[in-house]
Amino acid sequence: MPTWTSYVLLLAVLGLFGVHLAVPATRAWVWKVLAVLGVGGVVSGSYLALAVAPADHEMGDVYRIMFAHVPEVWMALLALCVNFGASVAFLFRKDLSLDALSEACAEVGLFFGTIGVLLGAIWGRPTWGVWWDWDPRLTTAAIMLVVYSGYLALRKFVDDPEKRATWSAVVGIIAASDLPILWFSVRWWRSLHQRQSGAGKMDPTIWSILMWNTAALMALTIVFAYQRYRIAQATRAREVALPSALPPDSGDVPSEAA
Amino acid sequence: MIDASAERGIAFRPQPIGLFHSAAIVFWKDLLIEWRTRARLNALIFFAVATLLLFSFALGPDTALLRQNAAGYLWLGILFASVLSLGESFRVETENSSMDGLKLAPVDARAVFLGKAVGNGPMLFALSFVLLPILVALYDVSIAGGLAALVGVLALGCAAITAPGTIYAAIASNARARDVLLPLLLFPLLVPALLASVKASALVLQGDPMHQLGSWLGLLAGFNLIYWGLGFTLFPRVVED
Amino acid sequence: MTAPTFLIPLLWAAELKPGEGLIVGGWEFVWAAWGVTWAALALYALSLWLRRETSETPKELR
Amino acid sequence: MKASSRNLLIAVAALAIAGAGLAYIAFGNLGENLVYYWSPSEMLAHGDAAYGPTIRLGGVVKPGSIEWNAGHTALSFEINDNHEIESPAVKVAASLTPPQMFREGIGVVVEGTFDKSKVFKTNRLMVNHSNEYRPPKPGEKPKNWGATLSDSSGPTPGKAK
Repeated sequence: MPTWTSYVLLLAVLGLFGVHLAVPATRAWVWKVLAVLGVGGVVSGSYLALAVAPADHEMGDVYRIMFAHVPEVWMALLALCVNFGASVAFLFRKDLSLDALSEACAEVGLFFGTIGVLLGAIWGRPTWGVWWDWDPRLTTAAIMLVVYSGYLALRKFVDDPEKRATWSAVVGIIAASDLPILWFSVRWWRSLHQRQSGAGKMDPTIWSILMWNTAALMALTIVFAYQRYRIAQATRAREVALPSALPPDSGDVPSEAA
Repeated sequence: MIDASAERGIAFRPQPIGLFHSAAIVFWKDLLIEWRTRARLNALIFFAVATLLLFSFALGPDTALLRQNAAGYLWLGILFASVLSLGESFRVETENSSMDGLKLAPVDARAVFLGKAVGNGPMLFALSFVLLPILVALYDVSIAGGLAALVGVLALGCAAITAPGTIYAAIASNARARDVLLPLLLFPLLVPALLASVKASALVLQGDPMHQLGSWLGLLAGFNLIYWGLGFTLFPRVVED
Repeated sequence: MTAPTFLIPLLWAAELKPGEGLIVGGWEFVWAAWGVTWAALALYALSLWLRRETSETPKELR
Repeated sequence: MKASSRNLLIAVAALAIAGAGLAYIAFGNLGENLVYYWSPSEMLAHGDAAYGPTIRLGGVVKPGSIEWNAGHTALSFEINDNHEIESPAVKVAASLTPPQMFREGIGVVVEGTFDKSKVFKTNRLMVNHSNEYRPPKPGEKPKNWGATLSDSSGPTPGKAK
């Protein structure tokens, strides 16, 4: 499978997202195209990862987990970086839709982070020999999961939308201090986890299949974040319209935060 | 408590007083409240001592094990007590809307942060000193050799707890379920600093064959800079209306 | 964190059997990992769909 | 205006302090000292001080040093500093089930204790794999995956790099 096909998919996803951002009139349908691309990309990407990719010279078939684990963690970091950006922006321009974006990205980031770490544990058992170990990378990943669970819990405990937005922006900025340490931990310190790989360290077919899955999961990340953003926006509209008539469980946080 | 700050300057000075001056006033006011009741420090000491006792009950009579893990128990005791201390330091402000009074004074919110954070630090630091003899008695560790290094570790570790602790306590004190929220937000964030504190204390208590103490202290100092810088910048946003 | 709960039997099946000398495993770990991915993506999409704002909801509240 | 620019200055200074903290963690050479595992030469350099506490030892499995007991329940091998077979080595006694990638010449981290007998005793072994992914080269024999030690005579001899 030539590498350019994966880059075409990646560019298509990014381009569609650009259209979605630039032309508000297209927002009703662009996400549907992205959803189709994402679902189709994951289905075909799974086939490529499980059937087409060659077995690794060292790890055999177990390394096929990489095609899911790596893009999931990338997407988690991407979403959480957007959460950081939106948190900073909110403190400058008190716009509640920025708060809705932070909320959406934190949840999507925590979702991808959780399954990414879970897959890492499943991969670790047959290759490292252990499900888990407190090396710098895994420790910072665990901190990321609990810190952002706390962030989502905070949102549940504050009723006033303005205060909730400001406080969670503050917590989001402080929480983001873990992200650079998480990313660079494998470079700064000796760890059990291997360093970030790259196109130069992979067989071209393996790299292009990884890129294909990354593009597919990126499309799904955009769709998830956009849909979650719409839910958050609608909740805010209700809160502003009828602050006193709110049911106590509004501003729902899904089970990931538990 | 507002009288105290008024006496010290605001009423008699036409121009706003400086950041560090007002921080000192907030710090002094908290210290005065604490001195008059002495409730908080007593409760903290009791709580932390009980925590250390509970660890020793839970693990049974294995002295070697207790000695090996003494640094971890010390820091868990301090951490649990810090939640009480931080929550209390903002309860006195929310109770009679004193925070609004402070803001109307007007006190720069960053001064409130500095005053509160610097005030909670010595409280925890004093607590940790009370815990040291208990650590020696219960866990049979020897602290005489590295007392100076231990003081440094305790000071840096307590400072690393109070900066994010102050900002999160301010948030939690105004939210529902504040007793749940503060540890939920604070504990995960403190994991790296706590890890460095425990490692550094363990090296002091058990010897440092690889001369790693300096690096752990450096790491702790790095976390302190991050926490204090971010906390100082972001605190005004937390207390604004 | 529902995902880890339903995974326990799956991981149990992938646990090491004693006496083989090496922890072996290949495809069962791969299937477990991809199974988690598919299930989690589907469940999250479902949860977003269940939480979606229908046009009726705001009207009821108004 | 004057007060607001002063406030801005204070905010920038505070953020610079936070950035300095992160930069210090990143580039302060802390990683030289705060290691997740020690290499054999680092551990040996500390002599008696390394005896006793639980430590992690990392390195490369020395080619030709793996020995199993009859029931494949315990093994011993040596860990080199690096792929040089002459580099400092420590003998390791392990009672555990290693992962399938365990072979001669692969990176491992073991957790356990060292004592006067100069044998590192462990019951937790982790294989440190590389970040290179490629199919076997022509002529390179792929590992026989799924083969347990009970079916074959021992771990497939890997190439020492």
